Amino acid sequence: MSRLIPHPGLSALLVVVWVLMVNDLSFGALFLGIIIGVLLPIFTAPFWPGRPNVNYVAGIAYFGLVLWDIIVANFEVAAIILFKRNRDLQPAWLIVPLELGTPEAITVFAGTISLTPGTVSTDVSACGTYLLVHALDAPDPQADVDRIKSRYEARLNKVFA
Amino acid sequence: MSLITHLAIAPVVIPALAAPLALLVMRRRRALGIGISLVSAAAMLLAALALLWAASDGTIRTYELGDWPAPFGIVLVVDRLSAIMITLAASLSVIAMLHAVLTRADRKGWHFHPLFQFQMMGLNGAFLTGDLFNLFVFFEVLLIASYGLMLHGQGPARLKAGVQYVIVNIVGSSLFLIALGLLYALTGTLNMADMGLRVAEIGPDDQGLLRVAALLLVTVFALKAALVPLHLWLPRTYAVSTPAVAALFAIMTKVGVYSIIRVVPQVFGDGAGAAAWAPAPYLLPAAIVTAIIGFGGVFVARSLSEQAAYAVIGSTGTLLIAVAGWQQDTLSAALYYLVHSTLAGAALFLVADIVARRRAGFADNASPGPDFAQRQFVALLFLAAAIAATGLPPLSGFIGKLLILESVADVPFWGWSWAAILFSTLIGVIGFARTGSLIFWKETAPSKAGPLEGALPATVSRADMVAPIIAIVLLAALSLGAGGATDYTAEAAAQLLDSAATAHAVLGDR
Amino acid sequence: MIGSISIAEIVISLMLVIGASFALIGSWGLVRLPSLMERLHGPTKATTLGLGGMLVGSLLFFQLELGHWTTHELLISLFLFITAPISANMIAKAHLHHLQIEQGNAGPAGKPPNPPSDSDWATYETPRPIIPEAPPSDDR
Amino acid sequence: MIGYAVIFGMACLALALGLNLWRLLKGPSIGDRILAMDTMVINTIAIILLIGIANESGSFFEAALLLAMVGFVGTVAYCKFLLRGDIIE
Amino acid sequence: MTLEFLVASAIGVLVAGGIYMALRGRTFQVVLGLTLFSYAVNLFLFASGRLTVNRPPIWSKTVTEYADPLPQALVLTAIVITFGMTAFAVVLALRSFLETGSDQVDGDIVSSDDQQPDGNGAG
Amino acid sequence: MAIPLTLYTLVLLPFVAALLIAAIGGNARVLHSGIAAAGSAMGLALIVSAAGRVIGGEEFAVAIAWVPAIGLEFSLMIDPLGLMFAGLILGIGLLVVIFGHFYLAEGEATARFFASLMLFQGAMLGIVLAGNVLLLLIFWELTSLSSFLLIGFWRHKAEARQGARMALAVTGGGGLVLIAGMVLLGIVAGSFDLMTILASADVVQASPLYPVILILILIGCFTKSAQFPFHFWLPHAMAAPTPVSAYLHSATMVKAGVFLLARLWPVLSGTDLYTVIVTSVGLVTMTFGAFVALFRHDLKSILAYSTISQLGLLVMLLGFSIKMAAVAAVLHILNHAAFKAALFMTAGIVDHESGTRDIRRLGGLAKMMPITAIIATTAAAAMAGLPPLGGFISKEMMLYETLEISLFGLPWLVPVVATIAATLSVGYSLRLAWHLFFGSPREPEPYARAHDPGVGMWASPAVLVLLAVLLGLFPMLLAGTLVASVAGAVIGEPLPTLDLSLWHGVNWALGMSMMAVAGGVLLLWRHKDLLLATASLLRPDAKAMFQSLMAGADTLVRKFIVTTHTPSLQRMVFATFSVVVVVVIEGAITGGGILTGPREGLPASPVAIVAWLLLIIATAAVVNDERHRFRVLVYISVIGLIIALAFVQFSAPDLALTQISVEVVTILLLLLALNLLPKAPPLLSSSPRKWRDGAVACLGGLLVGGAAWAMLTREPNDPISSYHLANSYSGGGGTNVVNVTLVDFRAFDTLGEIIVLGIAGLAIFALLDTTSRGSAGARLRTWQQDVPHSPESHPIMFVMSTRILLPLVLSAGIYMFLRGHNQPGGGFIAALVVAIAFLLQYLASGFDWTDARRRIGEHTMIAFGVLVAMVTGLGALIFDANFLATAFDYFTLPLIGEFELATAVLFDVGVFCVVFGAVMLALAQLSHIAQRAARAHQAQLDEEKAEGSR
Ligand code: NA
Ligand code: NA
Repeated sequence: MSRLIPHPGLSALLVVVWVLMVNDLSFGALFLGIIIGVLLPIFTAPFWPGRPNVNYVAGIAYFGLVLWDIIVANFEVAAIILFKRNRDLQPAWLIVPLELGTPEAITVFAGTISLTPGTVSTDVSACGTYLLVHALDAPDPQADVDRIKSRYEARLNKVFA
Repeated sequence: MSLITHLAIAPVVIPALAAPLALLVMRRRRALGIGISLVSAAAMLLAALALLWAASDGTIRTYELGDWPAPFGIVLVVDRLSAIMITLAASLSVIAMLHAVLTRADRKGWHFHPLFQFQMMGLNGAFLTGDLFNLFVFFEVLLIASYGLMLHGQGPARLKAGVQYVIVNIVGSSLFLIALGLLYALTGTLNMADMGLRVAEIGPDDQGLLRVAALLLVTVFALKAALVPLHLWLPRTYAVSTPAVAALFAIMTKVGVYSIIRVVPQVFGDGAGAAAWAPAPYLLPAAIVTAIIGFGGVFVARSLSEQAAYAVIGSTGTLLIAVAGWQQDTLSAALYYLVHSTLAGAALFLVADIVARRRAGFADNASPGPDFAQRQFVALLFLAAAIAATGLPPLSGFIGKLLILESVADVPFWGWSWAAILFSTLIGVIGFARTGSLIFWKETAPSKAGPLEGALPATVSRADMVAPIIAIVLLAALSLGAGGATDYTAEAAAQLLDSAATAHAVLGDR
Repeated sequence: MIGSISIAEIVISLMLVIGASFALIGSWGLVRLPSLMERLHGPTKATTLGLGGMLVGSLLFFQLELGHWTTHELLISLFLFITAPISANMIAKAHLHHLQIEQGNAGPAGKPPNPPSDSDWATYETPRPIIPEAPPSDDR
Repeated sequence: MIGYAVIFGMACLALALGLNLWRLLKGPSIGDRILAMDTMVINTIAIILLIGIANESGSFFEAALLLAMVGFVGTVAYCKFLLRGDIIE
Repeated sequence: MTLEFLVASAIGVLVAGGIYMALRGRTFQVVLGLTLFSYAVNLFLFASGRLTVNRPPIWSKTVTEYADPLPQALVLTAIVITFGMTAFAVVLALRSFLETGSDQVDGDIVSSDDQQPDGNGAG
Repeated sequence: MAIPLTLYTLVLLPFVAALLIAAIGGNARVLHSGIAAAGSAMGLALIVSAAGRVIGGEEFAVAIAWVPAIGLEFSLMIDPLGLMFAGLILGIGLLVVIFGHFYLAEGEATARFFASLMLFQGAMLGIVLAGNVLLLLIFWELTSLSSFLLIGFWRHKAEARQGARMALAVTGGGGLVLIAGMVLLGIVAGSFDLMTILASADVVQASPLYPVILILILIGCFTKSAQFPFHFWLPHAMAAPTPVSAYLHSATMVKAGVFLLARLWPVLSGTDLYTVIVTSVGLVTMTFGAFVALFRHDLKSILAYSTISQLGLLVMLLGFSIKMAAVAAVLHILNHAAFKAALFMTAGIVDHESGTRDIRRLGGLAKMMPITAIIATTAAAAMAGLPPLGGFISKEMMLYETLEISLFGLPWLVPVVATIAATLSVGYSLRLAWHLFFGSPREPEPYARAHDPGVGMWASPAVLVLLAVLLGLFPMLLAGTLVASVAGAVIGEPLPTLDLSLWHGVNWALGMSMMAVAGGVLLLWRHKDLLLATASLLRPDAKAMFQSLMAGADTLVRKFIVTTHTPSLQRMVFATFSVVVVVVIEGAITGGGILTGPREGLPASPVAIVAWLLLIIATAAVVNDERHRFRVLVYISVIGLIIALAFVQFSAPDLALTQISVEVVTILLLLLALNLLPKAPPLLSSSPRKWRDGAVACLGGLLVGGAAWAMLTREPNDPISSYHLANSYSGGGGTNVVNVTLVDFRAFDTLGEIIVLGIAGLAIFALLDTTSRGSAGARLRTWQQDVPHSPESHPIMFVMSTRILLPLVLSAGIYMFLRGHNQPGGGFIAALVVAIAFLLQYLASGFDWTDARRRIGEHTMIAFGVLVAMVTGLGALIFDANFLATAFDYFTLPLIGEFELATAVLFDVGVFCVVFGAVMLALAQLSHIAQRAARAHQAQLDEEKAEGSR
């Protein structure tokens, strides 16, 4: 079974994506989706060595949280762009120490940071233990670092258990 | 539906199948790949001859691809003209490929045979199609293949010339598309026969646009045909190409000429209003200048291959002098001379190659060198090729020029045409006499003149004489059989001037 | 008073307006913010809420107004959520590189401080491999 | 009403594109130009969506989808070029 | 301000830019020029079917008006071919630069003129 | 032997002999000369056998159709004129072959010599026996060619090569002029059959073209027969071996012009124009040649100029347009052939035996070589026209006829000049004999060497001299009937009674020739003083003039060709676009019509206007920033984006998809290339050139834009695509009409299109495969990154995201492919999407990493794709349908529901494979060299680092 479906999560995602793509929940579509969901991961397995295990429940929860944060943060940043003058702006570099192990986790983490407006993850340290983040307006950088770590990294640790 | 009905598609299908097969086997089993290539060439020749025979009864056969009726689908048209061109191309391909294989020139780089086959597919498609956009597509096929072949063997000279050749042709193709766009916008069709009927209905408001389209299209063809002043791309390109390839390229400029004599009467004939015979007033002067400049190049060229390249230009000029008459007899003369000059050009390039291989470091430069193997015989071959290229008796060039002289005698400005043809012949003769006497008569003691830099050991395999001999034999045959040949070309010319008949054959009763 | 206009219409219109506005704001940020790193924040609006809003709007529109069941919008946002951070990240890295080789305008945030470890940022120093390497499949 | 929303959206995005153009030409750094180009892609996706809504037609989604999928490739390629010169190494 | 005008003028500008670039002295510019030119050409060919808004040529029983599908097919073919040609031109430009060390389109190499003259008079 | 067969045999024999000799090759000298002699002898025999009946007045003609289209037949005819010339050609040919056999040294290329000689003989026979003027022209040019080979026989001698080329240039060129004249003549006469032409004098002479025809033909004849001012090639043709001179320059080739004059006498002569031109040219040539001959020192040169003079005499006679003059001409042709050939041979003997031809170094040879002396002296006497030799009779007749002619209204002009010329020729003839054989030897060495040759060598000239003598003694018996009939043939009607004899009683002619003899003796006596007197006279050296003319033409033309044709892409492209601009303007003006059509336009939305601005400004930016290549690329991709948007706006979803995906691949390609190209090299163009280019560019833009505008504002003209719309679903089985068009209606286009892409991939591969070698390899090895780069090659975020993207994008690709037939998409777009998915892996994780995970080689993909498409197309043939015909049907499976299977989709698979293969091949190959370059560079850096550390 695990050889047939090396990565159930990916397969599931592909099936979903397929159904969304063909825009049709008929059995035929689903059937084809399942075929693709099974075949593509096998075909592309060599291109993704060492896929991590994922806790999907935590993952979906995390996704919802991020969505919400995005919406909120959007308004904050919009306000900044519209109303805050450049000289009042306090951009800052945040250095986020990483506890996440797998590159996948780090990537998702960095991606989250970038997607939530006001912060852009810029680089990872050569040793892979620090994340360089640019904040658009961070009067208190350390607070932002803590918020990011507690809010996202902690949760991601659960997702990529 | 017998196989004969499918014969029309054979010249395209054969190379299109041979190319990928050769590509697949070539890496592991070269011999097999070459075999496929040669077999395909032979098969093409057979198919072409069959079509030539089939077309000789005067019926125009059409082949509707995908069974979509013309003008909605693409249709192939097999009349005498296309049959002639196909046969010429096939014969030339046999000669060129044989030479490449015998001289092992095909091993000087990757994918010679697949490219060669695709080149043939492009040529045959261009000669057969009755659809203007499809003509564009096949132009592109034969062009991109020619890029690959032209650069076969590489080296700085080819690369530098290649850049220019490629870019000029890309410009040409773009212009082709503009003309096509205009024509579709005006006529709403792409089928040449249909277009020929529809241009007649175009209103007075659109005449300007129509004429622009016609002239633009012919300009593109003139670029391919290397008509002055659109000829500048040719000399270096052909001179530096691998000789076997250059020999095949002898027909490339003729594709442009073919397109002119195919499209102008069919689409821009008497009915075409402001576009009727649009290029006529400019073709003759351009052709005259082309003939003279071409053989002027022969007069001063410093190497046989360069001479051959200029001879190709000159012959195109001579040819178009006849075309510019737009009469049955002038077109007939043009067709005969077209076949002749293609073979003659090929022969020249191949002989140049023989000389270059034997003179090693001295290459085919018009400079004295030490004695070399089979000099007498090579000299004979050169003499024959030069005789053919300049149009002296007894080879077919002389008959071709007589045909042109006589046929244009009732065309305005015939005096100029005659002067151009005879004068260009004279300077051509002098030019070839010069290079010939320098290479084959004037000798330098090997000690005195050491071979130039990067001299390779002289190749003295007699095998490399086979292909040029075939070419020259064909020229002789064309001369002896000139009676039959001219009958065929005369009828071909009549056929292509009778655009109504073609339209009926292609479109039926519409 | 707005009985003539269905709730759906209002919601859809709202989503579209919000989306478009955010896209505009993002681009405005791109123009007005002081340096590249700040400007980088602008487009993230456009990608996230901007497009997000419009996608939801379009989704609802086809659902409620035309009754087509369309889900492409979700896909589009899915792909954007994956790709947008990469673009931002690569642009930022290019900027870091630019800062180093050409002493370009670092902007108000100044140059990034070194990480509190002996190693530098990956843009400046060859990173040690943290990506697991599996042997390529042999069936080729 | 939706019609007005669409028109408003179009206007916003037109303006947005204009602003992107300004950044594209102004630079100053090449990164700014790339960013501007990237933003244009995003805005174009939005425009395509609006066109779809305005035309009540779903046949433009593929274009939007494709842009969302491959639009960023150009951006990353440009950046990779700046970072490494050789984009495929 | 009609769409027709916008398209026509855009084509004109692209052609102008394309021709100008194609006349430059270095291969890369020339290739970019050809790219611009081919954009224009594709638009032109497309325009031969006239401009149609919101009538994609996807057949359905209910619809009667469509954009002209033929030019679209032609342009698609043209785009592909142009891509192939451009790709080849780019590679060739690069290859020739690597071989000769010059990315100039002109400037003669291995010209036959530097050989000793062997005029028609002499010999 | 039947005459017709005889004729063919006559003409073919020499060619067969030539072939045989060439085939044998080697240095089987005896065999070569033997075959040649046998050939000539057989021919001669045939002629003799036919002679009786021909002279008897019968005319024989045979013809085989060859090219009816131009009235060219392989037709031969023999009449007395032809008979006489054929006799000369074969008879003297035979003697020359014998002479040549002994003359040529051991180890000379006798095969080449005799083969060429026979070739020439055949060509000459062809000329004199041709019954069709076009055929005559063919043989005419052949004589030029073969004489080129013969004159250049001693190819190692510069003067031989130059002489040969000069002869070819003049006679060949004259031949071309003759072609013009003859073809015109034929057109006017309405036939190219010689007999018909000869019979149509009235038509021809009435035609307005007559002067043109006459002059063209005369030029042809004069060049061949070395008439002033075309005479100069003949002396330089003396570089040929003496047998050749004896053959070509006495009896045959140079007589071809005279022959043609005689042949066409009935149709051309008789007009004042004819008389004036031909007579005066002949007169001048005769005098000039004789004068020069008097002061030459090289034996062959003297003979050459004497030949020129004698030919002038013949031409003049024919110019008289008088019957008896023609008779004189015919008789003199015979005489001249005899004595001149003999003289050439004796000159050869003297040269051969004494080692020099310089008359100033010889003398008194009579003692050493008596036989030669007798032969030569007699021949010279004949040339001088002394009784009782044949030369006397013909000269007598000539002088007599001059009295009948008044040129330019001056009745005395011709006789006086003719007498002077006669005097001069007596002079040079006497001098030739005297200075050579009598008096005291001027130099000891050649004198001592000299001795008579073996009989083999003097036999031939002896025979000829004997002929010359007998022609004088028994003219009527020997030549009476022949001359009469020949002259009859020339004139085209029987002659009045003819009386050839030495003594006609005392008349003007006798006086004139006595004066000539006396003057000649005087000239010989005072020769030294004359030499001194004329030494100061400038002698224009024809050779030098000809060569400087040629060299001048060469440099001039070469300068032109080089300056205009040195490959310049900028010039080529500029020429092309200029032509386009001109052509379009011409078309628009000449064609007329209106610019703006009636179709009403679509309103432009603000987005459209902004997008338009974007496109235009981006284009301007490209031109403006052309130097900053990278920046320009960014602008280009913006333009591409806008165009995609335009396709969306204008209901072309498929095009939008294609545009977007092609754009991505193109950018990757350009970036890969740019990495190795200069990033911002200095611009080349000077500012005036920029303005020039700018002007053309703007014109071009204006015109094409205008055309687009004109197009867009017109109503479509019921396009064929309505059929496609109507039949797409019913006949093609798909609702996406564009896709159905691509894979069905116009699948043939698509086939070509994918093959173009496939070839591009293969060609790129072939092009780049060699990059690591040669100078390119060297350049790559020393390649320097021009800007410092970041050390990080695979950014983690990028890498990881592409790993999740790969399957997602692939599924999207599959989706695009499957629905292509009915919705936007299709094989091509799917292929690009899939290719991009993999290219992302290359970009993120590097070449090696990705390449190691590839499954199928690109070459295979391309080949397979083409095959699939072809086989799909051919499959139709099985079902009696045409190539590329498609079939489709709808099936229903439980649970799955209804779905469609169309062969067109199979075709699309082919499309997919080729496109994917080609794109991957091109980019992989390109990135590969970039990588190799980078590696080479890296290796070098490491090396240096190692050096530094040590
Ligand atoms: Na005619
Ligand atoms: Na079908």
